[in-house]
Amino acid sequence: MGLDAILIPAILFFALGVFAKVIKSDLKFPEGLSKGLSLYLLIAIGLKGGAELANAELGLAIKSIFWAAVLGFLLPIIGYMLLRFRDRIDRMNAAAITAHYGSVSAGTFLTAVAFLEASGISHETYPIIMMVVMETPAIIIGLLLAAMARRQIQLAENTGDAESPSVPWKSLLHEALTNGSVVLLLGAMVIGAVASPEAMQKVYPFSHEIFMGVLCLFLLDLGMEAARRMKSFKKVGGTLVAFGIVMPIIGGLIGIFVGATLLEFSVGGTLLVAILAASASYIAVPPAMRMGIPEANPSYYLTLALGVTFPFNVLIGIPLFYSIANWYIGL
Amino acid sequence: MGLDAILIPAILFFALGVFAKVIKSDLKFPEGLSKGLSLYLLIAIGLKGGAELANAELGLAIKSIFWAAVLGFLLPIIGYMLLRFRDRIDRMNAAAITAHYGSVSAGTFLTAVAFLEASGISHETYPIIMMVVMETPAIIIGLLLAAMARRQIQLAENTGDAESPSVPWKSLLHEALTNGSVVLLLGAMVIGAVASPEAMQKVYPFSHEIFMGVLCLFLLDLGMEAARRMKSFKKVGGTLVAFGIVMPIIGGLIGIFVGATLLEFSVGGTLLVAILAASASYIAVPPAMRMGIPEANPSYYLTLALGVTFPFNVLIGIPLFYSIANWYIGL
Amino acid sequence: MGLDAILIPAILFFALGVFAKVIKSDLKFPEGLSKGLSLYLLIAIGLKGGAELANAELGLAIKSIFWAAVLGFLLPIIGYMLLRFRDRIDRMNAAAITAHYGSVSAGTFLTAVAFLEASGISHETYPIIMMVVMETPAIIIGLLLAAMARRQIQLAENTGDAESPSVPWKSLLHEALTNGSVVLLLGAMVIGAVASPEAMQKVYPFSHEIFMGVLCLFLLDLGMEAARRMKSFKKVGGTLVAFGIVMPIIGGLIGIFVGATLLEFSVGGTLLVAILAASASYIAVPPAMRMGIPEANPSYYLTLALGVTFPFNVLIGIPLFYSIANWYIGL
Amino acid sequence: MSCNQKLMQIITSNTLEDRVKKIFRKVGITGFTFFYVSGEGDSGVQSGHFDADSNILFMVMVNEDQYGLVSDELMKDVKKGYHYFMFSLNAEVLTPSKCK
Amino acid sequence: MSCNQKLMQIITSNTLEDRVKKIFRKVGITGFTFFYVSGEGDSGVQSGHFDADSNILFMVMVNEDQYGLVSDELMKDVKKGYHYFMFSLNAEVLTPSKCK
Amino acid sequence: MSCNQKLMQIITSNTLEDRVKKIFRKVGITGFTFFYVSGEGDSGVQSGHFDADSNILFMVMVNEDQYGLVSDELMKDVKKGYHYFMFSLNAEVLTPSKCK
Ligand SMILES: Nc1ncnc2c1ncn2[C@@H]1O[C@H](COP(=O)(O)O)[C@@H](O)[C@H]1O
Ligand SMILES: Nc1ncnc2c1ncn2[C@@H]1O[C@H](COP(=O)(O)O)[C@@H](O)[C@H]1O
Ligand SMILES: Nc1ncnc2c1ncn2[C@@H]1O[C@H](COP(=O)(O)O)[C@@H](O)[C@H]1O
Ligand code: NA
Ligand code: NA
Ligand code: NA
Repeated sequence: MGLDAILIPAILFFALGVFAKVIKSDLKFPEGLSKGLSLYLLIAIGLKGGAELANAELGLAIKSIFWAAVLGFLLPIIGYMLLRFRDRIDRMNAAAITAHYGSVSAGTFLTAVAFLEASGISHETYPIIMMVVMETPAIIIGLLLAAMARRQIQLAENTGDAESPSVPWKSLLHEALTNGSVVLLLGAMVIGAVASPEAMQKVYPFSHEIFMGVLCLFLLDLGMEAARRMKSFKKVGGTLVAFGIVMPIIGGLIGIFVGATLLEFSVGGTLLVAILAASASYIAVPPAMRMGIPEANPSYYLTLALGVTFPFNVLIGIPLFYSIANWYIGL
Repeated sequence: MGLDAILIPAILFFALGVFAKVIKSDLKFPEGLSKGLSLYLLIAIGLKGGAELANAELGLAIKSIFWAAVLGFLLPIIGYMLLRFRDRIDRMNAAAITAHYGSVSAGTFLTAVAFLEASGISHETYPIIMMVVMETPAIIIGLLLAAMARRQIQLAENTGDAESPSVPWKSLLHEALTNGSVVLLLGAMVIGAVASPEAMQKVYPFSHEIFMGVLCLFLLDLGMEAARRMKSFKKVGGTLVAFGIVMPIIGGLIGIFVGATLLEFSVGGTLLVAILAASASYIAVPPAMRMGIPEANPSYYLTLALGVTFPFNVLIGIPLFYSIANWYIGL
Repeated sequence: MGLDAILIPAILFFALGVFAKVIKSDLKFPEGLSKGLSLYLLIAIGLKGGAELANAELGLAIKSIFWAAVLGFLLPIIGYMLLRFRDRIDRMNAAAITAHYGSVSAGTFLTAVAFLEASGISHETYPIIMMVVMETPAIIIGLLLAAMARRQIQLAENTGDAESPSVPWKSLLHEALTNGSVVLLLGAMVIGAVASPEAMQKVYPFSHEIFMGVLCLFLLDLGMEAARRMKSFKKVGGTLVAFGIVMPIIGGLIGIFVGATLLEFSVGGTLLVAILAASASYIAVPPAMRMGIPEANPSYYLTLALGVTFPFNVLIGIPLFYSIANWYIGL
Repeated sequence: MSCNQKLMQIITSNTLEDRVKKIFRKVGITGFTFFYVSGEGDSGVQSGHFDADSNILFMVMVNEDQYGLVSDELMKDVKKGYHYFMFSLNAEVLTPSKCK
Repeated sequence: MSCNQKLMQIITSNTLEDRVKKIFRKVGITGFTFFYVSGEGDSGVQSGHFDADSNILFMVMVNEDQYGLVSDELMKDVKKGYHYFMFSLNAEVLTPSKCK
Repeated sequence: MSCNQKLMQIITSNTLEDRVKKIFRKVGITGFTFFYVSGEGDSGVQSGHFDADSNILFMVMVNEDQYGLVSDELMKDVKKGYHYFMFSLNAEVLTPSKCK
């Protein structure tokens, strides 16, 4: 497992994107392109997952869903405690940040899939359904933590309710459950499962064959975006940057335990669970936090999720968790 | 011919788009994506049609063109009479609306093609050239009806010509004939016909293989857009919504007669003619009406074409006309 | 070598684009699409070049790079002398215009590749690396010429330095070397060379198979854009339009000499070198001139590069230089 | 036939698009314009790559009555912490049907 | 070196882009800016999906003379039924070459 | 809590995006908005196809002090030949935090 393991095109394109911004190139993607690529990737992974899950074992699927939900609820609480330790980060920002770590980054997940495929390592497909499940719980936990924090702040300040946001639970739960990426991923999975295999065959050149190339383009763009975010490190401060590296390590280790021990996946599947746990959402969760925790500073959570944790996972986390999973399962 | 006939990915993605908007998901396509997809689809269908028509029978091609033109002139007149019956809809809006029904919806046509291919039913390719032919006549009829209506209104009001739009026939005919989708479709057909087959071979992975997948993405977007339009039903009123369902049924039946009896197509080809007749344009005609009949209300015709007739055809019309064509030809 | 040599889809789509604008069709590409297509093409050609250059002969590669740099420095100087002949064009505009001719147009280069592939003629891959090399020197020469011109103007006018742009050499050189298309092309080449062939295999359906089709779409758009620029001929004037045709002929002939005699390429490779020399950049150089020679009129150089030289090369230059190369090598 | 009105502009996160539209509807505004923009400010760089880091700019032409209503509603959200960058310009509306 | 001019803005359907540009040319306007926007109004939702439901916003800085000419021309179209949402703002132009 | 400020708008070539942002930073402006537009003018048609023929429009709300600083800096570039189409509008800012 040497350097060449990360010399896969997807990761190299990510590095190219970072490099381009580090040397201050004027390389730029047109508006809308990265949103379009991300729609494509969600659909493609959904179709693939759906087609394979149609033949899945129900018991294991349910078990996966259960543990995914547990991870989604548990990780944000761990993150919150870390951030609130010695009152380092205020309650609102802590709640908003931690919600991102309970959810997942589809980009990181797909890079891990590309890593496995390039190395010829097989993996279970249950992690795809786990990815769908994990989108939502973290949002709910984040909002709950913020609601509790708001109450405490009010008690402390002895202020009335007048100017505090009465949490619009209904609309926020709705937002969490009908989030664009959840709908797309789940919808594509259902279509992949119910459409006739012959009909799906005609969609494959689009959804499967050009997939890796589109992923490269997407990661090139994300690399540039990540590098751009790194400039905000100073504003965000050392504590948060450290959190953005420590938290995925904790998450990854818990993920390995869940994948290998509780779900008894192979090394490939275990890596994917580790990545689900280690990665931080930068697509589904930020909008929900904008809506639900307006008091938090968006540049904190976007910088962390995109500028710290994402590059950490892509460049270090994937090979690291793979090695650990390999060693742990081989014990 | 059960439910599973419409369980093809293209239609399922359309349904997913409708569903996403019904549950008020925040799923959104970036600006420009749907315009780009629609350019792609027109080029792809044009290339395919051109390559096949290069080997077509001249006699039948001319016959198809003739009947396409007849449909394009006839359908708007039927529609106008329906809308003006008991003076329900004012003249200007009736003229603008009916023009859409003489023209065609490429999205619906392609869904029908996908439906046939998924069911393994072959079809003639003449309908592709008929699609090109039908883009224009309806626009001309619509403008003529509006011009006549304008004259009648003036006579009735006894007003001078000063403030009434003297129809800029030259520029409107120009618009009808040089419309972007006409040029693209016709241009791609010519290229498909004259380029050497070996050279075309290199374009196929782009134009043929990923076609079905791109169509799915396009229909997902159209599903969302159709659902968004459905919200305007109240404003548009029951009469118009009813027209949006009755008119395609009339058109479809006439189309079946033209396809099966006059052109002696197979069931597949007949379905495609039915869909040409039944569908309402939402790309080529609306701009022409904006220019030529500024007095009409755009939200009427867009709601009808996209919010009523399009979903009706995709979900009900295609299987319905297929069954009728099957029965009629089997008589 | 008859008419059918240019009846390849790529060139036909270019012609369709020109035609659409000549008949004043309202055909329009959504914003961002052409930028996206151009990113794709640079990546695809880079990956292809990189993979092949990994097995290249080092000596010949270095020789190619050397002569590419010579062309990049030489051509702008020839162009400048032509433009300044009898003081026809002022110094600033001459410097800015000529820089475009030392650099290359990726679109023209790719059309030439498509032309060769459609005709089944093989070609060396060194021209791809030459393309990368040629992006930069011309920019530097252009800026140098402008700096000299600025000094002369100041001396003539006896004005102080106060209001003249003290050339920000550092930032301009940086701009020239970190230009988006240089980074993308070079980056993709490196990735194509270092990534494992098995991993690259998965990217090919995206980067190779759909390549020709995407190129067609790109050229359709460029055709429209070129035709739009042709409208500015009057503003630009006869001298400049003539220059836009004479300069590529001179460049092409020099390129044939470099390709065939100095680098001993086959007819295919020689044509590509000719096209590198004959074509004028409309992506990388114009931004650099905007920044570095703000006094020059952008509509001059864009009209020339895109409205004159580009269509000339695509429709006439490619078959012309091919015939000449064929004849010259056969001597 | 022209009239003087206020052109309000509101710049906020893309993710609050529906929230703002709801406020418009609530106070009876039926005509407005919007488009997506990039920007920088207290909430960091909004580069337009994801929904969460895109900005939307609303333009809405209102008469005095509507102006009071809509700015009051929006201000309530600002107090809750929502980032709305709001300002108004004095405009002369030329389209007669918009002056009723 | 600055001067006061009128910033006219015209919001209309994308499909009328060339029509408006022709009017500009007719009255001798050589400088203008435009971009595509979404919106709602009397002619329904313009969501930007097709040419027919996209809006375009023109910004054109004019002096008093041009202002009269261009608004008269545009108003003719409004009377024919074309939907132009037009308004003007008082602007101070800073670029000297634009103040001639 | 509202205040009067100047809304400056600068239309220029896309390729000068970083140059303008640097000027903002230099004079201490931390909040601004921008988007890409098309247009025509003395430097020809900017149709938005390539970086070199796209326009960018900056909107920046400034108080009197910043206004002087930023327009001076921009004007220096204009004198060097850069095409900045600049103008300002009088605006009433409603967001309290932007009135400090
Ligand atoms: N001074 C300003 N001028 C123009 N736009 C601004 C200004 N300040 C903020 N904005 C815009 O408003 C958005 C939100 O601002 P903020 O709440 O400060 O993050 C920013 O992303 C900018 O697009
Ligand atoms: N009050 C308003 N404020 C801002 N934009 C408006 C307003 N009314 C209409 N518009 C814009 O003008 C377009 C055409 O308006 P209408 O003619 O009312 O359909 C709409 O799609 C909006 O983009
Ligand atoms: N009178 C005007 N009104 C509105 N925008 C203008 C005007 N003149 C120039 N512009 C814009 O400013 C850009 C640069 O102008 P110019 O320097 O004249 O080429 C143009 O591409 C237009 O987008
Ligand atoms: Na996670
Ligand atoms: Na029809
Ligand atoms: Na050249």
